Amino acid sequence: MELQNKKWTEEEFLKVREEVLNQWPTGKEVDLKEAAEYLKKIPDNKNFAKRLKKAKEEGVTLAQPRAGVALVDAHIELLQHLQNEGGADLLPSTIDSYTRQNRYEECEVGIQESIKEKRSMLNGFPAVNHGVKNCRRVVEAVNLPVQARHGTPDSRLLAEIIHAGGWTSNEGGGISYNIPYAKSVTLEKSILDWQYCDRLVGIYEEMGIEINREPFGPLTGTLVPPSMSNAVAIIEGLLAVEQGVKSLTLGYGQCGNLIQDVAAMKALVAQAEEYFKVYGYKDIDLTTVFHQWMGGFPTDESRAFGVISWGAATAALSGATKVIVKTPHEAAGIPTKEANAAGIKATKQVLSLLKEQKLETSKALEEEIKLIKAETKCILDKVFELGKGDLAVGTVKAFETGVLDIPFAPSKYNAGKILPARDNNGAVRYLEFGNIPMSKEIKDFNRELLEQRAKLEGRNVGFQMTIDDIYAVGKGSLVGRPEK
Amino acid sequence: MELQNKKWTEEEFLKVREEVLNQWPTGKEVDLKEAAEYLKKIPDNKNFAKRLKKAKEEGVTLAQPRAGVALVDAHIELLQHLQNEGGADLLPSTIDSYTRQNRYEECEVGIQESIKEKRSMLNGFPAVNHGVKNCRRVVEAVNLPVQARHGTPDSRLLAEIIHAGGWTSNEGGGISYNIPYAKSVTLEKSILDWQYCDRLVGIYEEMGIEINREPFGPLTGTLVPPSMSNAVAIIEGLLAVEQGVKSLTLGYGQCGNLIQDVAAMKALVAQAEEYFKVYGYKDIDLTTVFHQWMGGFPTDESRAFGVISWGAATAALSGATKVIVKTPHEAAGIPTKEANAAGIKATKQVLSLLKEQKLETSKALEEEIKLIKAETKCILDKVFELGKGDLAVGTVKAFETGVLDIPFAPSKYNAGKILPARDNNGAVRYLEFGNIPMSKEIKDFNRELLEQRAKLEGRNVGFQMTIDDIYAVGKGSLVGRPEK
Amino acid sequence: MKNTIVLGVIGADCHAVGNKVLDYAFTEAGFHVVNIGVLSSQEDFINAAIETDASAILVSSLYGHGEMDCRGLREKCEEAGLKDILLYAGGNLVVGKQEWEPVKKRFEAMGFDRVYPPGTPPEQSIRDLKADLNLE
Amino acid sequence: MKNTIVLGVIGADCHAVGNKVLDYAFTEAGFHVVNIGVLSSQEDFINAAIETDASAILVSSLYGHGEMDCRGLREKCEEAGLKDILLYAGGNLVVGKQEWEPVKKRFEAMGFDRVYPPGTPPEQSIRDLKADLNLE
Repeated sequence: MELQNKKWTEEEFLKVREEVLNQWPTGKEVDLKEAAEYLKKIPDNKNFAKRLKKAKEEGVTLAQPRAGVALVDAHIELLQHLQNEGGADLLPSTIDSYTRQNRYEECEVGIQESIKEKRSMLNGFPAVNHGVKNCRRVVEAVNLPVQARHGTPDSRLLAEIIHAGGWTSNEGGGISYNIPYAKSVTLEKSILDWQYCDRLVGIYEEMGIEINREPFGPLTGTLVPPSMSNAVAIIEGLLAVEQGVKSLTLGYGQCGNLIQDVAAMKALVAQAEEYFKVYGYKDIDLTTVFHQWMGGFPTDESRAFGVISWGAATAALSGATKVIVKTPHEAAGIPTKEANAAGIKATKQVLSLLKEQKLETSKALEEEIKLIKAETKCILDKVFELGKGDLAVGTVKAFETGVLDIPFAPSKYNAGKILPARDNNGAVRYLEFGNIPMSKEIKDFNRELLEQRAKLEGRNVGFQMTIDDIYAVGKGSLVGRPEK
Repeated sequence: MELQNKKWTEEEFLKVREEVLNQWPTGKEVDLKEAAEYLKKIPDNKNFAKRLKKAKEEGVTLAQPRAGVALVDAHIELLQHLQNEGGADLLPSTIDSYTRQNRYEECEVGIQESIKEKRSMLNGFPAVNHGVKNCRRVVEAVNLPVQARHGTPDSRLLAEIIHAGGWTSNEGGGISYNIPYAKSVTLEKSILDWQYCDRLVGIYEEMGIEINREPFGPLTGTLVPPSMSNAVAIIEGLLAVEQGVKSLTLGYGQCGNLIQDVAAMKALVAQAEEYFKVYGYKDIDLTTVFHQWMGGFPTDESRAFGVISWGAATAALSGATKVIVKTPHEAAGIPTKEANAAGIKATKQVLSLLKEQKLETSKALEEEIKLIKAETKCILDKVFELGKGDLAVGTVKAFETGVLDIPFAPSKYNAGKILPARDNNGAVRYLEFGNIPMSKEIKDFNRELLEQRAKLEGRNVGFQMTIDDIYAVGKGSLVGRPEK
Repeated sequence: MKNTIVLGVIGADCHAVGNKVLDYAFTEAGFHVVNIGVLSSQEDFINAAIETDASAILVSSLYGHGEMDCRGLREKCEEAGLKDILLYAGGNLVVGKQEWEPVKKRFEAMGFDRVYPPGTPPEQSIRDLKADLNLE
Repeated sequence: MKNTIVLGVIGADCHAVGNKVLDYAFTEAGFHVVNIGVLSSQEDFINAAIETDASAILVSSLYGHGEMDCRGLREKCEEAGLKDILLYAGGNLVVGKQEWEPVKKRFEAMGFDRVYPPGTPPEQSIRDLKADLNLE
């Protein structure tokens, strides 16, 4: 099938579908009509799309953790704890890393070992192996909407199973779940596979069932300049709505500078809506997600609470529809359910303290929004140009030529030529532009800010700054200054 | 001695001093010349005034906990823990409540019971009973400056002992350590007694020894409108510098609305400097302290971390010289040393993440600064008028007539006629003005904001709003909305 | 008077906010509140109770010295002839975060009829007091 | 070559940031770094070590499956003729926050020469590797 940004026909979809549902025995459990009947009976408070729409209308920020373990009963216990003790507003089911690579046999080993060892040997919930019935057990055991969160380049079977299982949102996208999560999956394939996932949601929408889709905003979560992540988010948003997605949540990962973070969120919404309008997509229910700091965390739990709370404050001040919550165990890996609940509680306290407050417009904020929009437009213009108007084709070519380029991504289809670093205020700037086609003015401005930092620190602009910035938050500060 | 705002003569001071040093046997340990020699040898890094000046120059915010226990060794262990494990920048010695009421016999009982029970039966360090030598043991056992923090209307003997003991800062003031801390101490007496404390610091200054003084900004810590606490802070600042204080730290307790809190801090500094200039006080080294939320805390420790971190963020964004840190045990009373260290660590993480950031000027911020300044000026103008130009006399009369009036204060010399409540954005406004002489414009504006809230909540403006606001943060939100 | 109560903060404690809120809440609930305020001694409570013929003494302590301040109050009440007066205590009664049950037991052993942990809403003690006094 | 090392992230793990930083740090420290990147199997590590005659294999695992992914690596190295090759492991090696000592012991029992907890700076493993290889 040739890649283009065009809604799949029913014939195209059904042909691929037959193959998809045969990838693992549980695929046979999926029956679209039966699933639609099931989904129609899901009450509004457990429908992800409806819950987000309500939050947007009320102007509040919802809190959602990440969580998933190998076995169904333990996973239910975990989600119930996050709901009842943590007070989560939305529930996740984080999918394990073997499922993300479609290695279902290894999931089976992990499930068996988990039973034997009486602890989760997988870093998430292997939803494909557990199948539709068990996904439904999960959603029926809780009172909140459930979303799959993962990092799967080919999420087609997973999407079929979770949606039929009553999970009303799926995270990911053809770029954001490939470039940061895979080494050698081509973009042609991952974009096609995510068109399938989006089309599946579109088909449910056409049957009157609202299902939410959320491209993964933070990408590698490491010093990604806002214009690069916004460009990817807008592309994935456009690709999704073309396939019929209506409830769309675009995301952004906290960089740490308040002005830049709020500007990025505001630019993202405004620019996405402009593009939807220009390309004729109507009735898109656009919401936003803000990810608390995705980089290295301090090992000390009190310090981690500080990082979590500052993320929550920024989410609230930026007016995000929801915030993805970290935990005080972040530096140590996967948290206990108690630590996970603790992260939610700290977050909810801050969200609720700040629910009446937004960051006031200032000259600095307006200029930052303008800059991010201008940078994003430079990138997107070139992507459309490369694709001769076709966004999907343009995206593949843009990665080939380094027009789209995500720092620290493992994929060999990513140029890896750009480098980010923080300026003196902690905002993330471009240190190396690689082949990103920015105007000279923008390039000079980024460079000037970094030269100012270099001057203050008495060293040259270079990769050591980037490395210092990567570890800075874990050590306590935003900007990785050289040690005195 | 007649109260007036005028530097005490040596004769006046020495006459009172004789009596003060005879209040308790440890008073005899104080020898001003010997103390001056001792203080001169205190290294710069342990001098409170010098440490604050350095922080102000560097534009960083320092973290200081509250802490104090009955016995000297345990107190040293506690401070060392806060220094080494917590990473405190400045150390406190919180003084117990019996000492605050000059009930040294009861302190003695508390000390004996603490020895017997092997736990602190006092809520602070009884510095007068322990005397000069033990205060010196404390400061010699740590590497940071030490300050007395208490709530003592008559702190004269305490001030003599702690300064001779090498503690280079004293918190308090004739208003701020009387009205919120006593029931029936006259303002004439407490202002005179604090003039003594200030004069003592002035005398040390004249001997070339820098000692810091810090009026207690938050007062009752409960919904105090910023203009009222700023008016009191400026009065206490003026009274202190008249007695020769040079290193002055003015304080403010977090209300919770970012714009209002930053505006209050900015208005406080700007207006204090204006008054110093008008009244001819030069070379005043003015620094600021921001108190994390002083009202009711959530009992859940994760939620408490959220409150603490938001306080730290506001402190950083307001450019405070130091922040007074709460602990995750706040709701339960006096914290363990571990909980105290945890509060510092969360705070320091946020301070250090935000050290490159300040809240940008916005229209809302500028208007709030303007409002706070205008309200404060209405109050101060009347205070000077009542005193016929004498600020000390004016202050006494202002409390008599309710021109100065602190909400929820226990003192019978406080009119207790004003009532505060939050507006729809969570900023603290005047619900009842009592006898505070504000302009009609200001009164109408305050009222209008509260009427807007009343309308949103479908109830009348009234005391129930105030009560709901008192408990709101403990329950998770800033504004005490009626339950649905 | 059956619905007269003495309210105050004991010892060297000057926490006035909760005191003012309790005053308001108990008054709204129909009690005749004799509020002796902060910094009140055992004698202040007892004298006020005798003068107003109160049915209950509500002692608050927020600053951690409650244990020392409250010791002997029941005995002094009995000496003063307040034989059956109800004694309630609440607030942060001890220094530091401690297990609640032992604290409660210690105060009950001192002769308090009801003891409340930090953060108890006024509504609960109002309910309890109405029950204990057979009001309503 | 004595200073040649194979670097990679094992299993289904795609955490690339630390990998890129380690590559930079070891290269700066004078090592010849053969970086096989993320999502590498045991066979990928072994093949790279044979092809480049490496002295050490540095395995990273950040996603919690390290225990399963690393099991048997020492045995496979020996089967492939890599008799004395140094095996280092580091990162978030197991699911969840666990006591470090037992985790370290489990990995040492699997035949790893050095095992590093989360947050170890590259400088430490560089120092250790230079010592183990008698470099400098």
